[in-house]
Amino acid sequence: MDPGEIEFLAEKESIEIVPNFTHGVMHLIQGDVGPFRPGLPVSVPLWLAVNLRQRQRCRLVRPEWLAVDRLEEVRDQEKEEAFFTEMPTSNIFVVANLILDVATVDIEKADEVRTMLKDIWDIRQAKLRKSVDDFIQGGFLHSKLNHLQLIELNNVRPLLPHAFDQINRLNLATAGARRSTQSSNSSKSFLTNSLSY
Amino acid sequence: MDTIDLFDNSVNDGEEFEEELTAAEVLQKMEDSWLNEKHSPELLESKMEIVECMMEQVNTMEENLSRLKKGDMRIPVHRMELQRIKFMVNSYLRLRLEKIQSNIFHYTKSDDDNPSRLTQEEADFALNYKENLTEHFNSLALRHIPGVWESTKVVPSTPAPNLCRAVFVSVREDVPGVDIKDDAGKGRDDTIQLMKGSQHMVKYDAISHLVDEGSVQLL
Amino acid sequence: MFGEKGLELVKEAARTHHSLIPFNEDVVRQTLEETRALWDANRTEVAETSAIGASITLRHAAIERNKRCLLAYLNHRVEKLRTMRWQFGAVLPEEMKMNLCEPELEFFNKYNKALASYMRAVGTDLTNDNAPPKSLYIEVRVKQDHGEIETADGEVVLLKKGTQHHLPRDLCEQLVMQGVLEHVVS
Amino acid sequence: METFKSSYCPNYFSIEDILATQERVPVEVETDLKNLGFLDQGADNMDLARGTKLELPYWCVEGLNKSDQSRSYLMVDIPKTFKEMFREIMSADPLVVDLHKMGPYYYEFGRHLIKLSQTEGEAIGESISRTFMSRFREILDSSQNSADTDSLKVTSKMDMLERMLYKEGQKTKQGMDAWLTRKTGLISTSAMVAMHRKRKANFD
Repeated sequence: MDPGEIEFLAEKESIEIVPNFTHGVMHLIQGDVGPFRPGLPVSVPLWLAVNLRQRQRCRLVRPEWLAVDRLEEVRDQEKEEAFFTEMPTSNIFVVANLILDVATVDIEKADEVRTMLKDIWDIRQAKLRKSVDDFIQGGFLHSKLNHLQLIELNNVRPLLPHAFDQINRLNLATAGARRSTQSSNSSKSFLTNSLSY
Repeated sequence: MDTIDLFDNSVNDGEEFEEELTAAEVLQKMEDSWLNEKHSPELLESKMEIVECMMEQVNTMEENLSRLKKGDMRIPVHRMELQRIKFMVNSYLRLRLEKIQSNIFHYTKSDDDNPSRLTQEEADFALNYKENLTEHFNSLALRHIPGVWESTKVVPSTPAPNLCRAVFVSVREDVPGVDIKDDAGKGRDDTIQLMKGSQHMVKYDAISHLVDEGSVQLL
Repeated sequence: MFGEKGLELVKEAARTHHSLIPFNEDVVRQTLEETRALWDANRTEVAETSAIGASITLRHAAIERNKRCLLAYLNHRVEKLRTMRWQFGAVLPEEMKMNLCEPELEFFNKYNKALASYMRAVGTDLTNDNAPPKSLYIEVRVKQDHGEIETADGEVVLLKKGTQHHLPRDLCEQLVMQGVLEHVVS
Repeated sequence: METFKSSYCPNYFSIEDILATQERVPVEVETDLKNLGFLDQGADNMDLARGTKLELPYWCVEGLNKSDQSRSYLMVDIPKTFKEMFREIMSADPLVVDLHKMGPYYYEFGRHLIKLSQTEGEAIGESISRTFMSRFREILDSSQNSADTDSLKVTSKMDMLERMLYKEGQKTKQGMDAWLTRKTGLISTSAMVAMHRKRKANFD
């Protein structure tokens, strides 16, 4: 999957904005948004928020989780736990990346927030690499991926599933050899009937 | 201009659905179908009724937009949403065509056990494509050498979806006791519990029956 | 050793990823000739000995091998032709056409038609909307003269090499993919 | 078109599989073979005498072998790179082995050999999958860490399958980099078009 497509999926999530214009309810296919009154926060899909922000029609309200102290907690917990912890929101990295791109000034201590997110990302990527490797070495048939986010999964795709498929194919061939050793006089396919000249 | 009437988007024509769905719900179904089709190795049941419903919505909205005055703030907003939907619909249809073309001999063989998942339009296209390809093979190679070539009899076989492929799934509804068979005979057979909200990597054939009924979503 | 000409075709296919080099008529013909010779030899030997020995079996394997190599080569090029339809559009540049043999051109045209009638039947142009939209308008630089285009609002824009424009994304997407325009970050 | 790519799985049209089945297998002729003297390129005989040792492409061996169960024309030996001695080297130090030199279709050729050798098939299978598993981490890491320009050097010791995975990893990384540097929405020239233009430019 292309990261652009993951961003596309994340963009339909809601975020609060404070518009600087007046407009009635808009009937989007995705659902109604508005009404818009200057200074009054209203919830809209992220793609719309980004679009309005780029046109200077609103400012974004910082999501509760996009703050240094909150992310610090998240980071510390991620460090402590052996498994992946649940992030405060789905698509946290993708949403944050979008917001910080178009609305840095709307976010307090944006630089620190960025660093903190990068730290969390790195800790989780290290875990992910290790568990991917453990999974492959262990020759398992199933793996739990709880609390991993789409963009993180994507970072090991298609490599992880592809490697799994190749090992699977080698194993199947080996199993075939084992079976034919066990039942040595297995019948082989005859080509004779297709040899008609 | 009365905006409420103009942009009322409840789905009136809900005959295909058991219950009436709002446009937003259909859109969500479109997204699920798109992702499933994107990550499934095989062609899934066609969701043309969702696609058609979505395209109808797009067309109606485009008509409505053309009636708005230039500079109306709603125009760029709605256009943006329409482009998002068109991307998803087109991508979904492209994915299916790509699967059909890449596995053309597989999807055009008649198989009583496995009814075709091709829509009528896809079936027409597939037949046309297969004839074109076969004629191409004939004119440049097969016609000039004796013997027959049958796509169903060659070894190794012509391309077909690989159902043992590993996929990522997110569980939407609890499914207790999904059997994972170890085809390699290494005794790794297992039964796993798919609990709502959990995510897994597993061979597609172990969960393929759960995709269409919606208890798991491919990621 | 037989099977070598067919292998040459396959090796050629393995070397070409994002381009389509001229159809190798010579080697295709040689592979076909070899296959026919193998077939004739087998028929003669079957008539003489009325038994299937090692030489017949081996020739049979070589016939099948040659067929596989030929078809794999053709199929590899067919996949390229398909890709070209999506990347260049319905009309191929002349220099590209020169690399195709007559049946390949025919395949391309039929593919074109089949695709067009599928798209008509479902009512959407699948060669559009290839990536998720990020904005309605994009900034583009013209890489080669393309004449005039008209926007949905009726505005006419002259696409002259080297000029830069702010245009609706859905109008430019294909021209960018076809290399006429370059999407620049504004 | 959509980037719908499934994992590598050989089929009738696979260029890779045809090349993998072209690799040579050592055999000993078990019975005099009439008119097949040409297979032994060193000698000049009409027939191929019993006891002759030679190497044939895998597809030939498979073709001759599966014809008839009651007659066996060839006794199949294992190429030395899959023999026990090499399997030991492989399990001792899988990371340093130059699989490209030993391959370049090391795993796929190996997988075919599994079917051919009654006695050693299973051992070969165990060995190559273990090798693949041990080398995976390296592919994962290098594909995400090295710059494009290093590709040739990094992949020099990889076999075809590993290179395939490496390339996929690199593509993933490029996509992730584009996302991080906010280039996700950038439309680019199609690959074949770009190549065509490049050639044209060079030509002009």
